Amino acid sequence: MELPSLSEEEWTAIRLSLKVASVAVLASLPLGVLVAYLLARKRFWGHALLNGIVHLPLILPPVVTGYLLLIAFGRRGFIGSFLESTFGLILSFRWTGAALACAVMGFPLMVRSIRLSIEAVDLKLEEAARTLGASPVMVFLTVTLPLMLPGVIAGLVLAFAKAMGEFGATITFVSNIPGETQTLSAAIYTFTQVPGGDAGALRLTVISIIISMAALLLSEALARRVGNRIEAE
Amino acid sequence: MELPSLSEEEWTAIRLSLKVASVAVLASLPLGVLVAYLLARKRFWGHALLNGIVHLPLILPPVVTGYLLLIAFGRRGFIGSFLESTFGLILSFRWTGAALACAVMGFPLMVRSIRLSIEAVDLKLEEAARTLGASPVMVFLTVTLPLMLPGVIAGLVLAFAKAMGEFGATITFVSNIPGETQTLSAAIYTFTQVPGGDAGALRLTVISIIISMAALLLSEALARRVGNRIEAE
Amino acid sequence: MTFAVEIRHSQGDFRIEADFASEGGVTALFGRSGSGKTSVLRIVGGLVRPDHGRILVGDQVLLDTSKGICLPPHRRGLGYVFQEPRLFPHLSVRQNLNYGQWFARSRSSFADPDRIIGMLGLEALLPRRPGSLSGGEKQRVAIGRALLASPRILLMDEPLSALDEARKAEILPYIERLRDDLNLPILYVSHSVGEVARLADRVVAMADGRVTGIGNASEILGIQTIATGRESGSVLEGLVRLQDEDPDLAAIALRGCRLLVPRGDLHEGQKLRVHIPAREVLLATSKPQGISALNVLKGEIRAMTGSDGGAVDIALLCGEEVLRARITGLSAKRMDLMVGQSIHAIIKTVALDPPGRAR
Amino acid sequence: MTFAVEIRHSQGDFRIEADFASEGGVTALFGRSGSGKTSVLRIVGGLVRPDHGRILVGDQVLLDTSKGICLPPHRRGLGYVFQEPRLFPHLSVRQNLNYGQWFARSRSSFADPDRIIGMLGLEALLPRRPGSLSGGEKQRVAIGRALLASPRILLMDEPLSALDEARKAEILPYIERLRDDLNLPILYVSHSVGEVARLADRVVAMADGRVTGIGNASEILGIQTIATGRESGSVLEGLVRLQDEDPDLAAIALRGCRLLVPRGDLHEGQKLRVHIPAREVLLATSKPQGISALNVLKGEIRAMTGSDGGAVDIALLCGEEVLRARITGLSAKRMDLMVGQSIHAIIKTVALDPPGRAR
Amino acid sequence: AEKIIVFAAASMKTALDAANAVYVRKSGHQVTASYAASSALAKQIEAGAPADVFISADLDWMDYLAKKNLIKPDSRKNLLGNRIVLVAPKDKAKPVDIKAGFDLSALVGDGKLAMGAVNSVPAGKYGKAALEKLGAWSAVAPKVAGAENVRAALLLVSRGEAPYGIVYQTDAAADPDVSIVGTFPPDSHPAIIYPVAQVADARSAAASDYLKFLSSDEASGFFTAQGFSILK
Ligand SMILES: Nc1ncnc2c1ncn2[C@@H]1O[C@H](COP(=O)(O)OP(=O)(O)OP(=O)(O)O)[C@@H](O)[C@H]1O
Ligand SMILES: Nc1ncnc2c1ncn2[C@@H]1O[C@H](COP(=O)(O)OP(=O)(O)OP(=O)(O)O)[C@@H](O)[C@H]1O
Ligand code: MOO
Ligand SMILES: [Mg+2]
Ligand SMILES: [Mg+2]
Repeated sequence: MELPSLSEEEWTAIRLSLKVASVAVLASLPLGVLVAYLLARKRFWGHALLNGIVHLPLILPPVVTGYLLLIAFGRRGFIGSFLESTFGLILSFRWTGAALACAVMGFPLMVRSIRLSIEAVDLKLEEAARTLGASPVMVFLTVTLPLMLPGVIAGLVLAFAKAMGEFGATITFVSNIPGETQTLSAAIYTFTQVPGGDAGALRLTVISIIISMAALLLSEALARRVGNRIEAE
Repeated sequence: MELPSLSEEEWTAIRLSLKVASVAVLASLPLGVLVAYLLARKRFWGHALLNGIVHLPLILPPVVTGYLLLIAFGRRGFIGSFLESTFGLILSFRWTGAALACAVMGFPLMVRSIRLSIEAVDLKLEEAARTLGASPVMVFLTVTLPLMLPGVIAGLVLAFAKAMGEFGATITFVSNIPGETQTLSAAIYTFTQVPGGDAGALRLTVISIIISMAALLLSEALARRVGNRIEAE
Repeated sequence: MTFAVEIRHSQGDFRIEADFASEGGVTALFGRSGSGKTSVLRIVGGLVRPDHGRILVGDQVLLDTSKGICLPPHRRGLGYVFQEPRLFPHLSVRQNLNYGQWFARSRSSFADPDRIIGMLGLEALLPRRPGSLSGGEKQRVAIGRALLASPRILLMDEPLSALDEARKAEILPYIERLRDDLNLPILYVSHSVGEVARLADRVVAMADGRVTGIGNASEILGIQTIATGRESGSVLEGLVRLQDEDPDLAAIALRGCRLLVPRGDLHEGQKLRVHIPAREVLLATSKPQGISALNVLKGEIRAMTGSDGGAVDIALLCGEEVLRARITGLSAKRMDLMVGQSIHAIIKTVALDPPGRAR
Repeated sequence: MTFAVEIRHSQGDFRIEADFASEGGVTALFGRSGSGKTSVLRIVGGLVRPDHGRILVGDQVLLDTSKGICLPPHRRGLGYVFQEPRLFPHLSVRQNLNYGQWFARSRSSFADPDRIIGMLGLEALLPRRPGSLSGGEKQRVAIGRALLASPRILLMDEPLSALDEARKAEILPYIERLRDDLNLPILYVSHSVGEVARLADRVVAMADGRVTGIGNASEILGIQTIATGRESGSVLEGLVRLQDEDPDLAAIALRGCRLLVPRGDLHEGQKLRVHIPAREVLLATSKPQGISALNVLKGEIRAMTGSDGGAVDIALLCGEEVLRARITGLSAKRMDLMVGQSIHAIIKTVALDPPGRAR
Repeated sequence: AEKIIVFAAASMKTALDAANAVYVRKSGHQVTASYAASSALAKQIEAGAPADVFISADLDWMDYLAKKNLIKPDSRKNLLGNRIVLVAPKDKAKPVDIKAGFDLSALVGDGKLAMGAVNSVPAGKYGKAALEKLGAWSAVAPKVAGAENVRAALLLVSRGEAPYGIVYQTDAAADPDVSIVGTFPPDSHPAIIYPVAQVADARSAAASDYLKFLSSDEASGFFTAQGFSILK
């Protein structure tokens, strides 16, 4: 298919989407691994609560999530104003806010995948590592983490794909400002809202699919390499 | 928290949401398991394509997914008209259509979870089952399936939660007909669109959260039982 | 039932070329770690399809790559005891044991659950899950699971390695009965010369993926000193003759001589095989008197070979049987032994393994 | 280094009560499958925290539940060879071997990679991943990994069970050197009487989670006929005296008698222990002549007990050493043996295991 | 040059983009438009969004902000008007005389009447009001399929899922697959008004200049081309 030439604004949306999705996914990864580890391995007071909170963005209509983000992380929101006064970090109506929204929406998907993988790691191998002198942290880094990589990759892909498709929470939280918060899917949405926008929507949709498919293929190749290494113990 | 009394229409939306989410999740489960199995275990021409298609609903803005569903499964749609003339099955403007939309939106989440679990099943156990006389199908039913249950449960929960929160594709595909296609999250969305609707939206959101949390707790308990059974081989 | 295997296969850098056949009974695969024993078993079991190969059991073709025949594992009527237990973690011990029965077309008479569970000492474990079993317990469940599948061929990969002597002593006679009474072909991998000598009708020695020797237990275990180390010896076969003199003993009539063995549950006329490790045979130039060994066989030295460690391997002809002895070089020198010399071989009766029954 | 273990622990229905101490060297846990050997090892290794317990190595407290002390496994300075290999599937064989070195505070002199890799025959496997290794290869890598972690205590759970005799013969002397030269306390689980007799300074017999006997190898392996089946025998200790008569032989000076053994790499004055299985001792009423056994010891019958299978166990006093012999009831009757009678014990020299060095 | 940020109802995109392009060329200022649902935009302004100008698709959300003093009252103006029309798929289109007592329910038959969700989407609200006024509502109410927005309702008709729909004239005109079969009388429903106002803490000095441009004839051309009516 030949792509009709894209407008400057559309290129901007593509670049922005890539940036937002990548940052969202990578920045939430450490927390995702931590939360997944806690949920998989620890029994603590508040386990169910944490689990519930992680799933919230999935359960709530995205618009509601967006409103909650707006209330909490907006300039006048309690977290938002704290972040601004303390770190000078402004999320509202910035691409960073879009990344936050995407990260939040993708978080349950990421955590679930990672958690499943952690649960599949053989505790006997961790025991063996302990007896060889590895502290719990080193066991995690040298045994658990490498063995759960397939789940981490799956989680990254799901979250990335979700970030590419997400607009409900994003547009509600940080609006739809070209060059700053207008991601590809927000642009697509905008096109669907006006008469005759179908062609534009289709064009951008195809681009979105191409990007995500590339990410998907990459992840499969990666997972296969990791898998090959571990295969058939 | 005391719940203010709900209107008849809201009760209907709750019942409908439960029905739609349950049917969506359960009906898509067999296909989800099949696709996950193919993706995890088989190398075939079109592997990447199938994988891509499964992820599409995540990548596309929900509105676009809704449009695509309408075009394919609407009365005039090529699949929709076939279903109607062959099985008398009508999806458009019916709760069944809402279930389809929810199933489609939750499908990538379900497939990923199940796939991860299949990949974690030890092939050596399947070999052992083969040598004991079990055909490939019986091996799947008696060994692989029980061992991948944690992933199936995780997949069900994710898809159910998504079904509770999904409205973008649903409302675009089957519109918002009280008692037929107006799910809880569509009702919540409606509230958010009118000034002063916040209280109503909050009320329904709380209910949605309660339902999903119950499903979540149930699934955790289930997974723990299954896990206990398998634990520490 | 006869048994023929012909395999060419490469996995990674490792190449397997194995041809062997057997008249039935127990065929032992014997060889050092990494010599390809498990690989052969996996191919016979249908878990790996070799590059080229042909496998026959009786007149049934399990595999013939040249004709494109490759029976899937579940149609081969297998009982496979893997080198590691491979129990199903989601099933109880009882369900693990029953697993094969769910699919067996018919239940063999030997696959009697109570009997096998008793023999393996699994009664108390039945409701448990495999996760918390001890290593030996797991291995016993794995053996029971394979036997209860009513197999037509038995593949056993070091099945007794994690078990104590007492338990082994209970299981070995059972395997002998499978071999003898049921005519079940058994492919058996073991590092224990004792087990192999006792069970095997045919020993296939392997090294580096290749067969380096095929023969009966006596030939291979006697000759293959490299493979067997200090365990070289003789394997003799004869008929049981009960003794009136002592009810605890029985004689085995060999060709031209006889051996006294503990009676056990032997019965008159039964065919029987015994393994006599070469290092357990003493030689005396004159017939010793007042000695606690019941077996003193008169014979003639047929061959003498110096062996490592200053030991000398000696082959004796007693009647028509060849007996191997290993003594120190110093003794040989002192006694001034020579080929052709007549000599007495002294064998302590109880030094014999309780003998298995030959077919 | 001394070693003291005191454990009370319940897991499911199974209760462990184990108290034992050792002056150091190899402590063997010996007992039937399911008797609790692995459970004890896991507790000593810190993988399970017992309900009550106290574990001392030298003067270091690894565990003292009454004081709330429980050193985590990675601080115990362990080398743990598990009953199953437990190799890291994502690491190459080389990385598996090196794993412990990444964390070791200091590298022991014995943890020389080239040496250990050579001894275990792992050179060709180094770049491979564990997935495709054979059973024995995996076990060897697991042993190497534990040794290379420069442990201060070694816990070994049936480390040699999947290995062939030749490989065992290469590894055993190495373990002996760890015991002797490095004073490394070793807790060793094995079903092989030969291994235990050869290695163990102290044998702890277990049954049903309880310690049923503690003593040196001779006491336990000699007495515990139930545990050891046909392997009962004597374990004797003495000093090596080289022989001029034959360079292949050495004598072991015992209390009041001496034994000839293959010289191997023994040296003059060395302390040494040998295991003589009771079934390999012949008795003669008069001194036999022209016999291939080098060892004919004069002694006196001190005790006779009927044993199962019509065999008779006899304890002899040779000099000041007690030697056990097992002969058939028929022989005992024929020879008219009685307590107090003077007698000759015949032991084939090469029937002895190559003896390990005692500390 | 100044930078102006406009928060505008999503349905205005086509016309407003065109108008903005002209303004940018003429004034040298930079205009950025963020299109979303009026509800979201209003809430965002409430949360401190950096908007200078707000164009709502109905009066309610402008009133919402006005009540909270978040717009400059004297800058508020009713910019555009619109009409609602009855549409049918092109191939089945027959003119309908929309008047008091017309039997829409019979026309719809056992199909659905597609329109914006009657409680939330402005076009739905107007449609419901009109049908009530004309006495057609109670009969047709059970057959209403409420879409998330007008475009979705229009799609239902153009795909033939629904035999009739009520949408804005601006949307209907642009869809080749549907025909307008009747226009609702202006007095049958509250006036359809797109109000515009300067946000209270607008940062851009050019905001009022921009508002003036929107009311100019030059801008009007783009709006009328899209089917809006200009309110003076
Ligand atoms: N959670 C549990 N519940 C009940 N019994 C248990 C549990 N964990 C272990 N056991 C039992 O404890 C006993 C001792 O197990 P352990 O692994 O210590 O045996 P072992 O002496 O190492 O045997 P083997 O030689 O077979 O490896 C076994 O009978 C085992 O079934
Ligand atoms: N994919 C592979 N690539 C390279 N070498 C392989 C591969 N698979 C197996 N091997 C090698 O083949 C050899 C034979 O393995 P096999 O498991 O048959 O040995 P085995 O005789 O059963 O040994 P053991 O007694 O230790 O169990 C081993 O050296 C193993 O490392
Ligand atoms: O969760 Mo959505 O349906 O991608 O905005
Ligand atoms: Mg093997
Ligand atoms: Mg054990």
